[in-house]
Amino acid sequence: MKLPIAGMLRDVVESLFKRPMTEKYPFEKHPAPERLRGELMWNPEKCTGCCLCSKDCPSNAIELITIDKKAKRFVMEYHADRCTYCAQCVQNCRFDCLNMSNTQWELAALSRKPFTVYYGKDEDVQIILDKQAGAKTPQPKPVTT
Amino acid sequence: MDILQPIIALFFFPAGLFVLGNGLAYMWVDRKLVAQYQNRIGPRWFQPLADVMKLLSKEEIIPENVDPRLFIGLPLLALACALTAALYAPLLGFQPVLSFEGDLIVTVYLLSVVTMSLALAGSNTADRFSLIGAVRTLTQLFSYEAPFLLALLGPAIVAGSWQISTINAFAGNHWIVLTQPIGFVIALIGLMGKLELPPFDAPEAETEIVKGALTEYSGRGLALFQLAKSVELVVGLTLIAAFYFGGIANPITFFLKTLILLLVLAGLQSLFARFRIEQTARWWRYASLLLLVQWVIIAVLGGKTL
Amino acid sequence: MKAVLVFIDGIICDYRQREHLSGTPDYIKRDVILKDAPMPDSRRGLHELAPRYNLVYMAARPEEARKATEDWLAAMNYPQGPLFLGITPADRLALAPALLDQFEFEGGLGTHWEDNELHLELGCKSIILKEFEVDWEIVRRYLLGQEHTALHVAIDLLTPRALKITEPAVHRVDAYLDAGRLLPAVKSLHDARWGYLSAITGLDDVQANEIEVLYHFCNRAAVATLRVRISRDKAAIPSICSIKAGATFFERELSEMFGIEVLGTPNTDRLFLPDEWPPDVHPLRKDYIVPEPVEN
Amino acid sequence: MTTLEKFIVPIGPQHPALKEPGHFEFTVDGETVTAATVRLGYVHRGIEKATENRNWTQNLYLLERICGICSHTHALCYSLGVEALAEVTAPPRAQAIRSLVAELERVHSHLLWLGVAAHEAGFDTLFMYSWRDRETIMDVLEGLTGNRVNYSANVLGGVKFDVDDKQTDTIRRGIDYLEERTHHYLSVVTTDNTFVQRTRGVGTLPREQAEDIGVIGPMARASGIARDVRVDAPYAAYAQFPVNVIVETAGDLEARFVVRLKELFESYRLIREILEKMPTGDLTVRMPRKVKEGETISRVEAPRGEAFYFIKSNGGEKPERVKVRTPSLCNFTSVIATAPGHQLADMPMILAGIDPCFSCNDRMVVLNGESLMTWEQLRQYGIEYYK
Repeated sequence: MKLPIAGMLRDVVESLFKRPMTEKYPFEKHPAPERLRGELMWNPEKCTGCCLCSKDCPSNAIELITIDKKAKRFVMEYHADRCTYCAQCVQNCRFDCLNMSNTQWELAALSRKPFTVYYGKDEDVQIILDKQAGAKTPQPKPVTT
Repeated sequence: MDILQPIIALFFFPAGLFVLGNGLAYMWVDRKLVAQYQNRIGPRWFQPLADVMKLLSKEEIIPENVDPRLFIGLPLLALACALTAALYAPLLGFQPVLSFEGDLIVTVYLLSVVTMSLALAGSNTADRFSLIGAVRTLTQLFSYEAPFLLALLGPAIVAGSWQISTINAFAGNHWIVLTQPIGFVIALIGLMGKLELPPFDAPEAETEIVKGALTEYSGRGLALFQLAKSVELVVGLTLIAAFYFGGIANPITFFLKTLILLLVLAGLQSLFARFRIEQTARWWRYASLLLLVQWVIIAVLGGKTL
Repeated sequence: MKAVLVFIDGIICDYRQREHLSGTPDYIKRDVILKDAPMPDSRRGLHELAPRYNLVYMAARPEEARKATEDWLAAMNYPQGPLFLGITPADRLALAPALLDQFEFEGGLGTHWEDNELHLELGCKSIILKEFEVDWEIVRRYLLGQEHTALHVAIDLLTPRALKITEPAVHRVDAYLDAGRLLPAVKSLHDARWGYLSAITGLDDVQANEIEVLYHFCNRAAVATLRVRISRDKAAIPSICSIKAGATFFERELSEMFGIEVLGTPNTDRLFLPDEWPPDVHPLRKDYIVPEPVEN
Repeated sequence: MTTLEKFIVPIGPQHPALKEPGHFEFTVDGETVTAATVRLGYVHRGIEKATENRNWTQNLYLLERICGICSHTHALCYSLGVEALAEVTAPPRAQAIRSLVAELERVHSHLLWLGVAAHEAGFDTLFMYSWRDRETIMDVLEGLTGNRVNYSANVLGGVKFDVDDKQTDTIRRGIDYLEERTHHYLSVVTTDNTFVQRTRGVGTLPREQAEDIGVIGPMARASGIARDVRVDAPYAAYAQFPVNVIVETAGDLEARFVVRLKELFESYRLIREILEKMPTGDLTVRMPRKVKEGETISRVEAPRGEAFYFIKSNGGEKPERVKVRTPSLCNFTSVIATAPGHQLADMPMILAGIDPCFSCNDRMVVLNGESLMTWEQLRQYGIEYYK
């Protein structure tokens, strides 16, 4: 059916009896795809502290702080607000310590505080925090792994 | 009690609050329908009301190089004219508050004053978008005014009266849309031209001239113009429903018929690409000619077939 | 001089605009035929062939269309040549003896297998091209030889006008010029309708205290780069806008970013940098250090 | 007009017609445009300069952010250039995936453009529907690459991810749906009279003029110039998966619609073919951190035309110079050239016709360390400024 005018007639009439396509996002969510690149996750178990991840990070979002290299005690300071979610660090890591979450991607917040995330063992993170205490560092959100 | 009656008529019903509320509700229905036609959600029911309230509460910026009296006065004039026009319309199927032989012409011209004040408001400011918008508004006014009036006069002629209530009563027994389909279509499209709805929205085409004549308006002035437009929508729909759609006898037929018209109106809005202003003008030349042809037919048949 | 047989329909003539009329008398009406568009690149292609070969045109059209077709060829500014007509492949095959009487053929351009038969009959190279999507590089390769591919045309054009010519990579030629030689070189490319100006690059060479300006011209796979070195202190270079009008944006960018005065460029207004940017700071020069971003 | 002051209509940098900040000034006589000028740079971010301070890998992601719509194009163009300099070639499967993403991106871009152009013509219904359908391809890209805009598919020396059977199925299903819709849109834009009267014969750029200006991409192809880097100088996997160039001769807006929509069919065909004949093998090869000294030119056909990169390495970890010439810059001249004589109402359409991408052109920002202003100060500043 080709009309010389009103070519969209069929779509328009059909839509009258269809549900709108708009997703009512905050109320209805569909699961994110498997490969979605959300917040960076770090698994300290296998990390050797080679720093390849932070070297190629295009936005300097990763700082790997060495507490004791021999004992493999590292803390990763991750700035989610600087991160461009490109996954180059994941690609670079030879020990599969890094991955990007496909569940944690709703990262909006009212302040910058939650965007600085420390990964590592609790006591190690505490050492770093103590070091930074006094300076105007944001209140961290420790994550146990 | 004699004093109370006109006060109620002016401020509450049928003019005043009722027609404003009705206008805003119809604006919402229109937006919602267009959204539905475009397969999206559209605004929630209170959106037009919220918009108006927000605008009313905002600071009104009066730009430089304008006549402030005109700048403030024109939106008031537009709304006043639209509300006055509502007094002549058989809203909800009740007898119009004001009625006399020839009030159809008065109503149509009151509606034109709304557009005129829009154009004046545009040419009052020094803004380039407003100026172009004003010129386009006037061009469009001249092109649709004649066919729109002619289209409304068609039923008037067969009814033998130029009084809205008489035509309404006459139309109650006759579905004039069946005998004068051309007039009906042109009246409906004329209303779209009057309200500057797509595809006849060249005077306020946002991708070219932002908001046309109203570009410089903010706050109260903008709100009043929007209210005037929504009242114009209700009055226009009422007139067309009364004249062509078998008249309006009671609130049920009023809502039913105007909403059906609105359904068609929204459909027409979503089907076409915007006409350039000179294309609009050309379109209306044909419309006037067609109407004259229809008039000749009516004159020849002498309305006997009705 | 040898001859080349050129099949008109689908190779040099885009007759699709009247295809819907096929079968009606209108199909071959003069006005309708004259509305046919020339195929892209075909004019240039035939004009390149014309100095080396007699061009013989052939079309699948009836005799009535002869005048219209000849007029079309003239109107579209194709090289002159005799026109032969034959509606069916068999008709055209029957023309072969007459053709062989008059010409000795080097090659034929066709779009179908039947054309190939005719070419065999004529005893020449058969070049079967895709209808409406003619790649003239193929024609050039087989009828003009390697030296006539785009890159070699550019080398031929630039050699007399350049200080030095190199081929740094496949499909690339770099011509080293000085400022005075720039305009003649650009003009030679322009007059030969060689490609289009793709970009102008500036390179700041602090050690040599020079700025090198690169004019990149692209023609299909071939890229010809004109390289001009100018002094860094009093950087000035002539504008090529008089020849390539599209260069104005590139030249404005160049003068903003490198502080090169482009002599005679029609518009010197700021294009990219903000109005309040200091006039003597040129961000793409190496001595401009990007300020550290301020985090607040 | 000679005695009167010129009446200039500014469009942009903030204007509802262009959601991106370019500034055009049209001199009008009544409704007719008599002259046009352009000013860019409102969102210039200094990316070319910034590349000189980042290492080869970091630049990949910086350049990917030149454009939000053709992000893959830029990353691909840069990767190909750097790989050529380093004398490394990505494996065939990686090249095929690169082409696959490039074609998906082209579909996404052309559908987006269709909506924008329809909106400029005041045809919001077509705009809404084409963008609704564009969601399909966005979802496909999100599922395949992990992001809807900056796909980050490339790494130097290959690609990041593979295409498995599940992905293949999703892509095929999406493409099937879109192909049907594209047929519909093609028929709408070529038969709907109200729309055709806004496009046919409007903004005509004849072939000769197009060649003189040097327009590229769909603009050139709508004016009868068969110019497409995918065919002229095949990169990635386009040599194995050849493209048929779509050429229209009319050179007007309608031809640009037709070219872009027909290119969609070509993209659908290519996507199917790539999925079907996907080569097997590795996804990456090892890439040295330092790239050999040298220069290279890399060209990729973006949805808007040829993207041109000139990359120079001095043998270090960072590039010496990366020159980016984006397609829109070549095509802007055509707007200036075709605008005079048209109606003001046609301007947004003609502008949209080239599918302008301002972020592509603008790559520099001023960072001034001025202190924050209070609301009152800001208001005062505004009053002073506009006095």
